[in-house]
Amino acid sequence: TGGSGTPAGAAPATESDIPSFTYAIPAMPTSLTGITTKVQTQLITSLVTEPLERVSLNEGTAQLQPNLATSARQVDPQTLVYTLRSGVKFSDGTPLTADDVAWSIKAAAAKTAETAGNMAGFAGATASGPGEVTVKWAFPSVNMRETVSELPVLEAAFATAHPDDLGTSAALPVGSGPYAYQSQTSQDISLKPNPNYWGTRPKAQNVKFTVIADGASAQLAMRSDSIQGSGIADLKTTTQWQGINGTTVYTAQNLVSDLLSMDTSKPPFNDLHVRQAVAYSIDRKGILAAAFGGNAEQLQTLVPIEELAGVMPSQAEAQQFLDSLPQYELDPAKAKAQLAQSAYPNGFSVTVPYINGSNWSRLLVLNLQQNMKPLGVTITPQPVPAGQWFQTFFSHQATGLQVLSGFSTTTTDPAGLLFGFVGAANMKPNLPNSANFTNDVIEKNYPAIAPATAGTYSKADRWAATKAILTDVAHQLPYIPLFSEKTAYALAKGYTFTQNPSLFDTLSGAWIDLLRSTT
Amino acid sequence: MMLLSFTARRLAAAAVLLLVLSFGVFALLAMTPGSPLQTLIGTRPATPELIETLNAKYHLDQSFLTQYWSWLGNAVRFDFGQSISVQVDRGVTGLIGDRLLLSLQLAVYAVILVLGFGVPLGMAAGIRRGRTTDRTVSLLATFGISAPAFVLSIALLYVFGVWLDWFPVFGVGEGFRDRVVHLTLPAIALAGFLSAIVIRQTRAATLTVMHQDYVAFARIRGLSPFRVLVRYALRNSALPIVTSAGMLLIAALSADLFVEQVFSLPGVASLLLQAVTDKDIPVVQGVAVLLGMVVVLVNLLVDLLTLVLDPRTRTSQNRGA
Amino acid sequence: MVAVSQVPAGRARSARRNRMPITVRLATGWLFVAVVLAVFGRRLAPFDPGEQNPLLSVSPPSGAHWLGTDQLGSDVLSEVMAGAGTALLGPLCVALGTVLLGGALGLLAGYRGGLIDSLTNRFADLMYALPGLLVIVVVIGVVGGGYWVAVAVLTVLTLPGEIRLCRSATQVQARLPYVEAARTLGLPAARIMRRHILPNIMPTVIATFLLDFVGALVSLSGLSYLGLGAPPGIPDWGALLQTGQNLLTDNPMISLVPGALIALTATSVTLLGDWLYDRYSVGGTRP
Amino acid sequence: MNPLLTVQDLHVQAAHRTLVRDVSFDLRAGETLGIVGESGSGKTVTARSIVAMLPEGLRASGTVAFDGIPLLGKRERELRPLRGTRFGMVMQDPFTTLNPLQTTGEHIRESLPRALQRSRSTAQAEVARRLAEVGLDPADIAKRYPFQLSGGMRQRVAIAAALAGDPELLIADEPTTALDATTQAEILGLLRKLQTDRGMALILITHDLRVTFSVCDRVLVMYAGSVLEDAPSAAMTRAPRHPYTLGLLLAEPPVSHVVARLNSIPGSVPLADEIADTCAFTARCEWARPVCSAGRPSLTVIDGGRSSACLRIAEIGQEVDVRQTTLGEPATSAPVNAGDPILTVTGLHKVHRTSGLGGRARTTPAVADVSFEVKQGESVGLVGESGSGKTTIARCVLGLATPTSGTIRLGPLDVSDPRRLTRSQRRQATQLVQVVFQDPYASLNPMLTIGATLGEALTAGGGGTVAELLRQVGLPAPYARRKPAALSGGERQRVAIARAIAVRPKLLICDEAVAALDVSVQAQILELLREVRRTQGTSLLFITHDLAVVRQMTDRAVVLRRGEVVEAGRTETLLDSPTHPYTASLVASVPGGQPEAVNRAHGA
Ligand SMILES: Nc1ncnc2c1ncn2[C@@H]1O[C@H](COP(=O)(O)OP(=O)(O)OP(=O)(O)O)[C@@H](O)[C@H]1O
Ligand SMILES: Nc1ncnc2c1ncn2[C@@H]1O[C@H](COP(=O)(O)OP(=O)(O)OP(=O)(O)O)[C@@H](O)[C@H]1O
Ligand SMILES: [Mg+2]
Ligand SMILES: [Mg+2]
Repeated sequence: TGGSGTPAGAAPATESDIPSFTYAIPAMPTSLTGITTKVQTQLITSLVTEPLERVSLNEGTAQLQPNLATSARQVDPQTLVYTLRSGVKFSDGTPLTADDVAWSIKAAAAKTAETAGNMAGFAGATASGPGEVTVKWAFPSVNMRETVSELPVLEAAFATAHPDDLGTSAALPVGSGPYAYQSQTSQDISLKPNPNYWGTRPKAQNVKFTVIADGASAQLAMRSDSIQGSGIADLKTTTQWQGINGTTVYTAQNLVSDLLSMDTSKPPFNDLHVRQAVAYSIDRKGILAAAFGGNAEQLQTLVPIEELAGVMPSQAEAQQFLDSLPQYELDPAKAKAQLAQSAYPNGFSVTVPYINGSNWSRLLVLNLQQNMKPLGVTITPQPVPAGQWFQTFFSHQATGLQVLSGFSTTTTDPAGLLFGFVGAANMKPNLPNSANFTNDVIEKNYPAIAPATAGTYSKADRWAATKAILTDVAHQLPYIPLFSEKTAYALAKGYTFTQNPSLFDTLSGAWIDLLRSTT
Repeated sequence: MMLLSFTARRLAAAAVLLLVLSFGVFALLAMTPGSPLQTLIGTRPATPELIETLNAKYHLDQSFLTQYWSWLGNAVRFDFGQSISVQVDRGVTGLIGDRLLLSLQLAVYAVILVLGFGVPLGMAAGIRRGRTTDRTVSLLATFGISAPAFVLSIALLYVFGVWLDWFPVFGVGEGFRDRVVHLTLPAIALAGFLSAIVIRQTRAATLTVMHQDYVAFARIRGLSPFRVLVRYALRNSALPIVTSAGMLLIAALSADLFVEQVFSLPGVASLLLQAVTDKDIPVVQGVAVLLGMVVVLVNLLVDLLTLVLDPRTRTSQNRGA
Repeated sequence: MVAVSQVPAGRARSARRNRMPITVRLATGWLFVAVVLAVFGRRLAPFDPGEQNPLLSVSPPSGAHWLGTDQLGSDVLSEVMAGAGTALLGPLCVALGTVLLGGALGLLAGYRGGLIDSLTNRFADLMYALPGLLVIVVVIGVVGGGYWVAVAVLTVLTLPGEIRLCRSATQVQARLPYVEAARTLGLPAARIMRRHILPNIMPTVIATFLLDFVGALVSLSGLSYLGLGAPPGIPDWGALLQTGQNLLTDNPMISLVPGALIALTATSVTLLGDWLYDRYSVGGTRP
Repeated sequence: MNPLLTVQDLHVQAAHRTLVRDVSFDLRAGETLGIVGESGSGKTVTARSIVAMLPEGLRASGTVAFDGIPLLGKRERELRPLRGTRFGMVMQDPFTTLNPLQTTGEHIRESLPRALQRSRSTAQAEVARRLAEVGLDPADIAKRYPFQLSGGMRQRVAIAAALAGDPELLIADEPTTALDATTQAEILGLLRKLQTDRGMALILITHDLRVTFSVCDRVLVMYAGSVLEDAPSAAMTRAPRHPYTLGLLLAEPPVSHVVARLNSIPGSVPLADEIADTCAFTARCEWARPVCSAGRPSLTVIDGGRSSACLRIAEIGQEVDVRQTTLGEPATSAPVNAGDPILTVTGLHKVHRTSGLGGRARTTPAVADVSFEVKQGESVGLVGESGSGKTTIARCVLGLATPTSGTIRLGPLDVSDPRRLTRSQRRQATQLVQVVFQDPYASLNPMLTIGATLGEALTAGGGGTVAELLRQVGLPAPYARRKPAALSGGERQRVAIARAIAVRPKLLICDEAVAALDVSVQAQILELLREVRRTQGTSLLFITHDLAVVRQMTDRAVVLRRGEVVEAGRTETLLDSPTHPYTASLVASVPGGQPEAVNRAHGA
């Protein structure tokens, strides 16, 4: 696992230039400011407005590599000082200054910014000297560096000159990355080389992103040489992609969690037996095969094991712990028995919202629908647009049963993603504990994994707390761990990646550096 | 004079119709459960500041009528506001503008095919009523008019694009030739459906016309078959076909939705579908009004064309003089 | 007075027109099968269409599964058979609703004229200016409501055409001497409409019923194809066509068969409707 | 001299039946031939076979030779040079024979010989000449579209177009049936004049014997697809040589005087197939003997260029001649002693509103200031050419239309505004007035049986049974179970009359009740109506454009023109000595209706 190695049969890379490279995206980003939590947007924006440091996966752990910042110093648990690379210029020729960086970080923390949720605790960013930026947090945070490092750096002068339309085609941000925006229409985004780029130029001279809403069309596009690369949203179709003449598919394991969440604060899911009945009604193995064609792994707990890296003593020990947790496989008899013991022995009805277009979510809900039908449980699948799904999800007003798809973080620590799913602190709007799950065990152990407080605990204590929480979750079942999906990319004949790009490479813009021609 | 007053009256009626349509669309979308705010907020935390910003930007906090009034004020200047899901600088107008050309090109291509194949085939069937030509053409037309546009599109795409590899299966092509090649399959899919309607209408019209005494009288006078066909049959059957152009257009718009969808063409119909999926209400409003305008305009043109083609309507006011 | 009855000239001709052409007979045959499937499809299916076997995901046709399986390993043949019900029920409701409502309104407007006539006419004018499918896409996509709202909206949108047809057919009949004679006899309007006009416009009504059905079948399956029609989990031809399109290389049957059946059914109904129309219709214009 | 046209053993076959059988005749250059026969007797099919323009599905066999050139079986390409230049044809309905999108000048120009079309100015001059030839003003008419012309003008244009190629033979298929009596006379005069001027052969097809006799040299009588008699006009009028011809002659009601009993041929016309091997007329012939049904008699020359298909003509000739002279003698019409007025129309106005293109309303005044009355037991005729407002008046009286102004009283009841009537008043009106319409095919609901139709009428009042009603109109009781489709036109009209008299109305309005029927049946219906009037004392308002029918059926008549009354009075006075020029022109235009022609018929 991890972001190295290439698929067998990929043609050897050459060092020749790629005059232009077109990549399919499923939808046009709402905005190109780069201040976003959306992977699909960051894939593009990070090529122009690059981050201070790049996160990459190494041996299952997230590691930070210098980018615009040559180094970062943790002065104290609440303060971080970045030393900026000297001589960096924006694509319009103006030099990058510490003020630009400070402005960018503050912009990402603004209340109206998409990233505001990640920046909870942010207390300020200042240019503390030429080429130096100091970032302060209100409490000791374990993941502040990962959070700040992936933020985009924009040219502040340009951005402040366009307060209303920054990020639209009228005011495409200016950055210091390998590319600069050339144009945006409703259909395409074109990037041209940044003449002032400080680093090694990627092989692709011009990059174009073009909207192709569905995978079948994207396959046709690749078939007819209209695109050279594409992400593969429906992992089941990787073999079809491979069937397109000369196309290579690159997959990489990622720190992604797919979960089923049940609202423990409301009936019928406030009844543990109901939750167990649901757990015994999902054919996880089957869906794994049917929906992902093997390009995913079954999740043993809320997060992939790598995300425990920050607290676990060793991978082996962590794995042993995970293996000891109870797992729920499809078992109609047990499901029936559990429901019979519940307050709803004759079943109930529930609507399950899932993100429209997420094929595996659809299949999962249909599977659940079919398996629970004999128990008298009526499940109504409800596909909704992604925006709407997130809105209801974060409002904690959803129907109770929800499919959480593709949650991920760049922090390989329980304080990155895991903590958010539990605890009273996360039961408020805009926070992700959609199961509204808490109890004494959780509250007692929560501080050890919460970013704001974790800094005061030792690694061993944090591991113990993590184990306690995960054990409780496994028994109380506010969430049913489902899968951890791989990411998959297809490259047309004549192109190759020097290694399988990971999700982190996508977020940091490093993916374009992996691209090579084979001719 | 009569033509002028007629046009003026029809234009006024068209304006009223558009106003009703725009109000209907606006009201319908205003009634949608969950305000557009929901979509606008998306993954962002719904902080009061954000909500305030969005309310101000999209006038969401005003009363329905105020919203409609300001929207209408902008709409008459072809400014349909900002899209919720895609931010391009000319807003919804720009979005539509980007895509209108392609849809128009596709429509023109399809119309050429329809006129080039549908009308002659329909006439041939009408003239050779009951013969093999007629039966074959009629059966094809029945199939064409019944088989959904998406079934036909998918079949064309996979048979002629993927399997036989005669046509490109994706993209719109650069330059005239390339564009024509790229739009061929979609145009055939669109024209297939429209031709079916046109064939049936031309056939019916031709049948009626060919059974008219004036055609028999023309033949008895020994006029050349060409003259009989063109001056008698074609001109007279053209009228009902032209009259139905408005209906054809509506059929075309519905079919276009599927054609653009299946061939992933960035046209106006796929924009509408995309906007609907994203609940991008300003775009839906803009496209709806635009399409309404097209329908109304085409109907107006049809009326004027009928006036030109048919002397009876042209001088109906001084009949009996 | 001697009265020798004469065989009317029409009869010999009608005997000839009565014979169904082979295409119409084939169409009727298929429609019979389709109706049987729509009613009993679920029971006749070799498997429970909902039965899943994810490990058998997307397998090509085989001895056990004649049309292979879909992504969740359900038997495609069974889904297609069960899907007939969904695919045909909605259109049936649309066509029935349209015919009952539109027929009644058209009859009233055509016979009574006056206010009802101008009201229905204005309504029809407005609806004619709307591309029906796009309206439904907007309504269902944005406002929501799903399949049955689509059926309702489609009924409303199909109404004007039906009203117009019945209205003009009624007007043709209402001007005929036999109706005027009935009026001179002082028969109540309701009786004239029911006993005199209705039976005579019935062929038009039935033919348009079938054509409305085709329109609704195409529209509703189109909506399902766009993901706006039948809800997930309910077997439906349009929905199968859509999901199958992504799996064409693995099991083409998932979309091929439903697509072909939609086209076949629609064509069959049109053929039958056209034939009935040509055969029996007395007035009114074809849509 | 060789005949210009030879037709020998012409058979016309549809898919499953024979339409025309064994038709043979010759036509010399410059000769005028009339073909008469009732509806469906095969006249049009015969004419179409001659110009080789049969409708699809019909097949002709036998010989048709034009100037020695066989036409049957020739290809379209070979026929085209002959059409228009050697022979031409004018069709029945002038309203449909011209291309609506083309000016009249264009119609004629395109039919001119090639040589004349070449130069624009010669063509123009030629078009003007041709229009003038048919009596139209070229300067005005050439640029007009057909819809801007009246029916008569259109027929003239059609004739000019048909003659533009200077054909040697013109076939005119009922060229005047769709026109008014006055226009009819003009067109016939024009045809006659053109024929003599050009020395052209003419075949005039009509169902009207009087028209034929007034125009043609020779007459061919067709019946159920066969020719029954072929003779010079004069000879045929004097002494018909076939019982059917005799029947036709007698069935035509005379315009000059009232006859006591209208003669009719019993029964109705059979199909050509039903008489495949009997004499076509045997079923309806009073002289029929078994020998008549033994085989199909062929047309045999008897004397002086006359041929007949009657086997027994030698035996019965004498009797036929006697019948021809004795029957149809004038009867003295007894003056009716009319009672109180049953219908009083005063100052009736009716304006029709139609919405034109673009929503602008147009108004057509249909009836203007019409007043007249009908007394109890009286029969009043409403006469006038097409569009003069006759039907409109009837519809107003019946409550089917609302008058714009004026009053209509039915006995004691004011029915001026039918919408204001109460339910009981409406019921009362039903008992007062009923109607019989023109078109027998649309008069009955095709979905109801005769019994149901009549039963429904009986529920509206009157009393009695369906069987009684059927008996009154001379139909057998089992007809109650039939649908209208199984009845002939005459029978349907009888049912319509039965329905009307079911409620025993005081007044019966007959709107062109016999106009759509063949002469042989027309007389039956007229006689039935007379009987109804006699036995039930019903008043009649008889609407017609046929002066002969007016003469036979009415005591008084009202002449209408463009919605206004031009003259009213006793029928005899009106027809014998019209005072208004319009009435005079109506009377004058009846073909063969002049006393002179009648005398000729009776002089023999
Ligand atoms: N196209 C056709 N197909 C089949 N039968 C036909 C066709 N045209 C005419 N007939 C039949 O042929 C017979 C003769 O018709 P034809 O039109 O010659 O009569 P006609 O003497 O001209 O009558 P009318 O006075 O009504 O014009 C009728 O019984 C008619 O029904
Ligand atoms: N419903 C109507 N709408 C408009 N105009 C009408 C209508 N009915 C009749 N007219 C017009 O009114 C005038 C009188 O028509 P009407 O039918 O009374 O004449 P008619 O004497 O019965 O003629 P015909 O002998 O042809 O039956 C005509 O000019 C006709 O065109
Ligand atoms: Mg005829
Ligand atoms: Mg009339």
